[in-house]
Amino acid sequence: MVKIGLYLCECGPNIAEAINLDKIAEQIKKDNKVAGIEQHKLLCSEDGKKFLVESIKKNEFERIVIAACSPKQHETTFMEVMSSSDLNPYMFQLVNIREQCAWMTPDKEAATSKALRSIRAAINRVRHHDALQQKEIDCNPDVIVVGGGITGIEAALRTAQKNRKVYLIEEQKLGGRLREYGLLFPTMQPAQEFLNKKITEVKNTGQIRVFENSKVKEILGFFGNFVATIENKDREEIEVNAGSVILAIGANPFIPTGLAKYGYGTFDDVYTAAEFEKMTSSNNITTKSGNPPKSVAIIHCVGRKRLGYCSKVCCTNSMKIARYIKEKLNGVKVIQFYKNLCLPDKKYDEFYKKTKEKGIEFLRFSDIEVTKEANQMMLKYKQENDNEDALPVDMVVLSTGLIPNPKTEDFAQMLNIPVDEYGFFKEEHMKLGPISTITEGVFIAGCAQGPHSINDSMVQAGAAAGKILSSLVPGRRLQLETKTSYVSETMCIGCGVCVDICAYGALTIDESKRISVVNEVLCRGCGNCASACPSGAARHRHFTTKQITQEMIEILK
Amino acid sequence: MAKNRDILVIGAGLAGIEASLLSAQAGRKVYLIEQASYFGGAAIKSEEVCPNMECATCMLAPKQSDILENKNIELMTLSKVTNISGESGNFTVKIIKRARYVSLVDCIGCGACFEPCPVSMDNEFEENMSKQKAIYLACAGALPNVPAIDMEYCLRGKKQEECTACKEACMFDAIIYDDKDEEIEIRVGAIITATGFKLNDSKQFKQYGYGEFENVFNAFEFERLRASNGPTSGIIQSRDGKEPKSIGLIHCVGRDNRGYCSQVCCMYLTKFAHYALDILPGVKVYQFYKELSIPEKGNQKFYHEVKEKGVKSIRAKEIEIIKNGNGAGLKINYQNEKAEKESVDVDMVVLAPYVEPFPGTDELGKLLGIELGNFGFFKTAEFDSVSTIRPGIFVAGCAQGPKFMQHVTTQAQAAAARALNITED
Amino acid sequence: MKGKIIPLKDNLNNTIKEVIKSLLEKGCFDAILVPNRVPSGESFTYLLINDQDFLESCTPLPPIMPIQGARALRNLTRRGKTSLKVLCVMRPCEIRAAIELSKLRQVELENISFMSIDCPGALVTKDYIDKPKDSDILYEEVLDQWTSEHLRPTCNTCVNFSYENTPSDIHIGIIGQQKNHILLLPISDKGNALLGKIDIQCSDEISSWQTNVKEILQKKTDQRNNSFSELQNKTAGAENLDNLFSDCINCHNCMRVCPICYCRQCFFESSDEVRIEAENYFIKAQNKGGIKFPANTILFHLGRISHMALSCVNCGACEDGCPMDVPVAQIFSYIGDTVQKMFDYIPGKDRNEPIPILTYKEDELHEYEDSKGQ
Amino acid sequence: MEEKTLPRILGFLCKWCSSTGADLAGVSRLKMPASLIPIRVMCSSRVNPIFVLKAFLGGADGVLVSGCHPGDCHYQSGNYYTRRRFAVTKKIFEELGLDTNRIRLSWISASEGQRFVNVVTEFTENLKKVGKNPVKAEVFL
Amino acid sequence: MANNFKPNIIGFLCNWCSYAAADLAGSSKLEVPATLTTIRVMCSSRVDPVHIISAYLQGADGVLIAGCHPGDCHYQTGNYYTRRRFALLHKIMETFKLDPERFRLSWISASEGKRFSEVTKEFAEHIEKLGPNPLKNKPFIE
Amino acid sequence: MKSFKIPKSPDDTVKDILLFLLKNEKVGSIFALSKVHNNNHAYTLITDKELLSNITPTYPLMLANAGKMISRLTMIEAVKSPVAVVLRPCELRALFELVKLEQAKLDNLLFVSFTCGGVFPIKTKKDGLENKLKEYWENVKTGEDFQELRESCRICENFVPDNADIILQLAGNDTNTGTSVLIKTEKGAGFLEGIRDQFDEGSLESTTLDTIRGKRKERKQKTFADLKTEDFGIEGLINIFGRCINCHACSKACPACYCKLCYFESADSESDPSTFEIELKKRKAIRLPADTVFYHLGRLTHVGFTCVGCGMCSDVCPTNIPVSTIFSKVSERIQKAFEYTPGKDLEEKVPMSIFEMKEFEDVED
Repeated sequence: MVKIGLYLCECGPNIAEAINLDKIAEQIKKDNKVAGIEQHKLLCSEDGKKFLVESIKKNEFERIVIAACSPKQHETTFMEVMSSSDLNPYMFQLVNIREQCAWMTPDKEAATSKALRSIRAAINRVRHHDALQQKEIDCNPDVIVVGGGITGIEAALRTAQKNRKVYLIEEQKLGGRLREYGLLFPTMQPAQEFLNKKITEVKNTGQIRVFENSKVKEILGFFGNFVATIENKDREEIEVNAGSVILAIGANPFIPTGLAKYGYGTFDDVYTAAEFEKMTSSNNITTKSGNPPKSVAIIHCVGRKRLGYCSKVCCTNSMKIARYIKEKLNGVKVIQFYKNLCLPDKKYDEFYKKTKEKGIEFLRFSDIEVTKEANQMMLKYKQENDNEDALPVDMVVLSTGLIPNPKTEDFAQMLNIPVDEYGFFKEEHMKLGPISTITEGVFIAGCAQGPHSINDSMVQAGAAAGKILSSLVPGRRLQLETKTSYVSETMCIGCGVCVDICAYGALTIDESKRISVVNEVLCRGCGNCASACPSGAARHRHFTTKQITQEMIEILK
Repeated sequence: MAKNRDILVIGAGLAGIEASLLSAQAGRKVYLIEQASYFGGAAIKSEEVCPNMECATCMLAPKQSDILENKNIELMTLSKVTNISGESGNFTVKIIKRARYVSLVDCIGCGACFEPCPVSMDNEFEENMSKQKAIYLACAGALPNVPAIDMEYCLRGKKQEECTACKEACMFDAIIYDDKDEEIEIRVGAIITATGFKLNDSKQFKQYGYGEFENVFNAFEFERLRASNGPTSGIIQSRDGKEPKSIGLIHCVGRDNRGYCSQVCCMYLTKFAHYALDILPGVKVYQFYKELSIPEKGNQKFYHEVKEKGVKSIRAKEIEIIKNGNGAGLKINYQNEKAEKESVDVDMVVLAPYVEPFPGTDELGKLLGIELGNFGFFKTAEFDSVSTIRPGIFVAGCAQGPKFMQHVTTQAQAAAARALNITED
Repeated sequence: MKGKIIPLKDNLNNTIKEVIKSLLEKGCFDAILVPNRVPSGESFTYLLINDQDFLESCTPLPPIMPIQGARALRNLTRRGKTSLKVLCVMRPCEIRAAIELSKLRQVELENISFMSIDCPGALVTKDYIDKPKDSDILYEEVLDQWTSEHLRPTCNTCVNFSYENTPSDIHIGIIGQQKNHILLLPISDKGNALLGKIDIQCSDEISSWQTNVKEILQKKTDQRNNSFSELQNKTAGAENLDNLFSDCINCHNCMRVCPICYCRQCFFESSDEVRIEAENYFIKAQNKGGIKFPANTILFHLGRISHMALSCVNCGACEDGCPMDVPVAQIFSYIGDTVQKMFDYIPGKDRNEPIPILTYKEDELHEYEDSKGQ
Repeated sequence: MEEKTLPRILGFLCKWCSSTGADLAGVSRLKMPASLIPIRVMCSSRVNPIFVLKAFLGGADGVLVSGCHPGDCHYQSGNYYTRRRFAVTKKIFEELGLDTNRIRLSWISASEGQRFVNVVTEFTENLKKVGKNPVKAEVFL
Repeated sequence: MANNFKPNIIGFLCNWCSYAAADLAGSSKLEVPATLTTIRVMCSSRVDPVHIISAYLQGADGVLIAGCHPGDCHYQTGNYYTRRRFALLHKIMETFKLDPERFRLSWISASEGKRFSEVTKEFAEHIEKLGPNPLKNKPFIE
Repeated sequence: MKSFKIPKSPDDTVKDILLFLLKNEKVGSIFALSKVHNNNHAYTLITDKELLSNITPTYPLMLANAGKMISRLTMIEAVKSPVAVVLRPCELRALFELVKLEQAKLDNLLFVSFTCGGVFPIKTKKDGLENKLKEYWENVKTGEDFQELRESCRICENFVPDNADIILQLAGNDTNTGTSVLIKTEKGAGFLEGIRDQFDEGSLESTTLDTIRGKRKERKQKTFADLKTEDFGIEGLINIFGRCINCHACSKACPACYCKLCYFESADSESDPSTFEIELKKRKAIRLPADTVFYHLGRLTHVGFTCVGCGMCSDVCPTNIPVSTIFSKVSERIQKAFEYTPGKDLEEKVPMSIFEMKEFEDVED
């Protein structure tokens, strides 16, 4: 019989006063299931830990149950003690008789009997524990960055290190959408100057291999070991290996065709902000008739209702455009039609104020329509106070939001990451993992994740770099979660129930065997699959059906 | 001279925690210093986080456990930087660790010491809405689970009395009355400062009646009212313990004076509306806003969902809060979008004051030799909002400016990337 | 909806076989999966045939269903799709079970087409085996009445005996105004195309057939409701349930013949349940004074319900296979109906609708969780 | 033509003896009917009776199990078990009226190239006499 | 009779939220019925309905499953499946009149120590009112 | 051999003995057939004395082979405190076989058995088994063949429980005046010490038993001959197993089938669609689900040695295939060839785990 050692911690008076430990020891001795019972004042103390190691070794215990505090407090502590005692740390069960017994049960007798029940359950459970080993795999520290816009460039620069190669893959030319920009807000600095500096930096960094005019055909593998097939500009297929992937494929401007009231596509001089941006980079602002406009209206929030989200950057971007026009064209009248000003940065209120100071008008509307009367564009609008008015203008710039890159879906499928309800990549956790995905090792940065300013996109690129630099260190092996699931090959029938419900794509069907298999690199160990599997072929390490039912049977004795 | 690979993180809120975890995961020794007796920052004060209404403690607790269990991270609470010298790759930092008077090693967090302490003082963590003893834990579940003695209030400190109540109650000899402040010197290669923010004390804006009327709350007060582990165990009530029948939520408190949008207030007030509608049947909620700033995915949807539940959203100017009648009731006077004067009576008002740098940011800025921007936040480079002007020192989180949690996380991760990069072998 | 009404050629089975034969002749299929009498004559089995000669001995609508057709199809395609184009001639419940199995990756539907037949129900297999000849005559009567005490009990309460809720390709209607006719009804586009290939124009009105189906449906629905309300009392409480199941000898036959129970190894036969220490039995025996062997009879049935009741197609195979005549199928039919309604789910109706337990909605089922503010 | 009339024999040959013996037959350019298709196993004891049954029901006209002579087994005693198992199979065949002519156990050592040829030739001739395995045409198996 | 009845309640708690809440209840010295014994699982989705039925047939007086609030699951979506499985189980028990009231699904977040105490107290009282599981001492049924 | 007689019916005699054992704490629990809810019967493990009144150890119904049940109980570990187990001879033999196969442990088990008069098919239960009991017991007394019994019982020659510790004499004995109890082993004597002041001498063998054995043998030979298995060939096999529906119930009920996962349910036995396609091409038609004959032949190779002829397989077959009779007959031939009687002697190794240098020369070339 395996030798199980039981240790009862008094936790000073905390447990000893609330629970009759002697009685417990006596009962457990009667059960005759443990090889020894020891009691100690405070097992988590240095003295206590020393006592444990010595006692375990002396008694040659093989499995240990410690009745003390919450595992949140000292599970790790005692697992270390297990290791110091030359035992596998998982041959151990901690019974929480402090937080969840002593402290919550005023009646000593009741507390004692509850503690006894819990300890018996733990003894019964620990008998069925398996020694688990910390698993490690070799991993590749290199990085694949998909998308060569400013986010991708920044991500590449931030990840490129001495011992780490970066593959930066861009479908067209490095620079992305920013190549069409004239100025940047809120600094109003020339965009191309800024971009070129960055591109030069990329080229000067020895560690970045740039693929321009290239496509990612396929990415296989998983965290630590991805293989990407790239079709380069010469239509050759190249395979690169990396440990992680950053998806920085950006977003597209929303095109308001179908929103008839804005006159886009109907009237000549109605542009989207993105189209206008191209004009600014060519430095030539004219209407279709070739004359510079005398009055320009910029309409905010075009399509916002349809998209269902605020794109965050358009208000400020519109102001940038307004200022540009005002500077370029003497005496031009620029009016901004807005609903709500979204200025989410400490610098933006000031930017707005400056914009106003330049003589740019701001008009809050509740409804608007672009019409034409005798060759003159007219803006008919309704104000918030329900006053209606009309304004003749020569040019209309529609400030539209950002929508997902159509490629998003392809990459999402390729790498098993969900997209959100708007079609952007879905982050692992909105607050804590904003650039991570449920597929470990795949990160999303910039507008591929949602609308962001250039600054925010670049921070996200840096964040992705941070995640990669910290988890994939050159020369180090990747440590995996221990309490993962696995599938018994003999028992599995391959129904895929576990595959469907796994949030991390850790389970797949091995088509050759027609059974499901767990990728332990991806499994995070929740055990959902073990419950979903009707036959019990999917098994959750350290929470096996056996272990749980054994716990139950003692509790229900 | 070889670069020092260790990293110092100042401030153990969400940003500091995230930056520390990443740095430690990369194999670096991390010193994480926190001025308070607990860590977790402002994030752990929330009950839930919008727009997904996730439990904040549930989000943070695993990360906090990771910090406490990580052998590479040395968490120093009650600590402050006093001096810094050297340069990127080789900083020497002096830190003062204030006496806790309770041993972090010996204390097991049983709390037996609270009861006997004769002193009652305001609980700062709970926005002074509840009392605590001079030996205290910020809130139930605060980490590390070891109390501290506030010597300013302890009878031994202020009155020099020979009180030993807590020491007697402690079975573990964890109380150290002669604990001393300790100055230590560490060497690090990079520094990340993540000292966070505070909400402006809105007393200066008389029109809102904060400090004058007891049922005008600021955002954190309201947050703690709703907190399950807060002073009312999550029951939203006015100061006299009554369930409010109507609540006014005031946006942009002080924004115009201050000069920037604090970004998060529209959303957290929406969350407050959700809180109220969720647990106060029949409550009337009014939102008084100037500009709605609801960027980020999911936020607009959340805003509309809450609005549909019956929040009255009013674009208002010239808001003024006055007493309504003889009781504790309040009246909100305002000018609506049609420039008409209107008013509503409410039982409770919650203000969203602007976000400002955490007190002491300026001082720290001087010590670190990094500039502060217009509003007192740490100044960062254009299009590189984690880098300060001094190489080797980075900023993360709301110390750089107000932001949503996700941006705090991203910045922390980005700052960690920089710190890891420059301290690379 | 329109179909083609064709006159009977000597008998029902032969008429259906004529249709199948022309489909085979036109090369629409490589093989037909169809019931066939076994050589000894006293039972039927599924045969996969690719030769017309074998069609002779086939019985598209046999009086019994000893093997649920979905099991036959599962045997063929469990390990992957077949490259043969196969027409499966089956009862509606068999097709629905096959659809359910496809959702569980036990059947690959690619290349598979279904021909369903209005099903009068199936006789009890054992009775048939005892007296095949008499039973054949008996079944002729069943075809007249559409209900009989000799049928499996769940067949009498089956409400999915016709084309509705069964996504087959071609349906054969046999409940006609004209008893000497059958109705060919294309259900899917594929079915339409197939009938087109054998030059069958579906232009006949089917409303009179539909009326008949409705009548029988009403009859069966009434029987079903009666049966359920009886069961409601019979199954109420552990005591009653135990009485119902107490004949169970734990042979697990019900599970084995069930088309839906697809596990390679049943949880209740797995190490987790079977290879356990003696002590476990003694603890339970101590707790209760005494326990049964084999243990966990009720747990087995309840467990099986929790695993597959959502997909139960009420075929009655379980009861047919039970050596102790436990009314398993009736109980499953009753509980299956209840839990399926909870998710508004009809198993096998829609190929693309996931089994409810494999998906979720964020906002649902709040009556089962504690309300938040409590 | 011979191809068609030849019986089809499945031969389980152990790696160490029988398979080497078969090779030797080839190297020695010995002639024998092309009726046997060998399946190499490490030891004749790997031949589960199930394999023999499956081959038989699958329509093989004959099944040959062949290993080292008793006492010569590369794995000490594997072939003794082979023999017992084969005996069981044979008893079942006998009892149920299945043709025992179709299954055969032969010990063939590595040097017995000629014996291999003899066994196969004889088995083949035998099977020719008993004719095709009727099981091949059965559909209700 | 009812006074002497000490129910035996099993609580399956998810590691991240509800177990932490139970700890918090303890460290806040809130009372939680001693009749509840907990089993820690990584995620509430690990709780198999078969285990619950088994516990019931073995004589458990009550079974509580507690996990993170919907949307808060540490493993993204686990608790949505928990809910469906529980609903299914509940429906089965309800239909067969197998004391559905003895089973409860609660969402308790890490900060809701008080709620943990309340839910468990309320549940324990509820179970006490229901009385002992009749199957506990009933031989030959399990 | 020590013996004693209790002037009670067999069931009450067993109850007396068990009560004695329980009361005196000689055993901690009882394993026996009991009447459970709703007038049903099942094997039970009882610790509560009160529940002893429910036991019906000689009730002629075998709903599961007790050997298999004891294997469930002791598969992983032996029972720690003594258990009195009441079971039939074939069940005991099955259990001994399972012990040899490491599927059960005998420590601490006290075996009570009886000279067995056989059981009814389980289907009889619904046909009013109660009404047939009187006639049954009459036939047990005389040892006459009773045609309503399981076929396997009617042809069973091994109805004397050689390995039991305590044996009740039923078959061939007049139980109206009371029941004779034989104490077969030292162990049995130890347990029953104190149940009587004085014991008689008794013997297990008698001419009546021989007569019964003779009758059964005769019947067996006839049954086996009628079966004409030798003439089966593949056609015959298809005829008899053609209605098999692959439910594998026979294997699940069989005490000799102890595999965790049957080969015929394992992935190894599954065929790819391409295999079916090949077969279809070959045969023009194939049966689905496939492998019925294969299954039964394969199972024969596995259980041929161990088959104790208990008859469970026939009883649970939903298509009324006489599995047991066929298996018994084939097994008899195999067991004869190996001179092996299953369950007779614990020391005797399972034939498949041993060999002799020189044997079965007839099967090899």
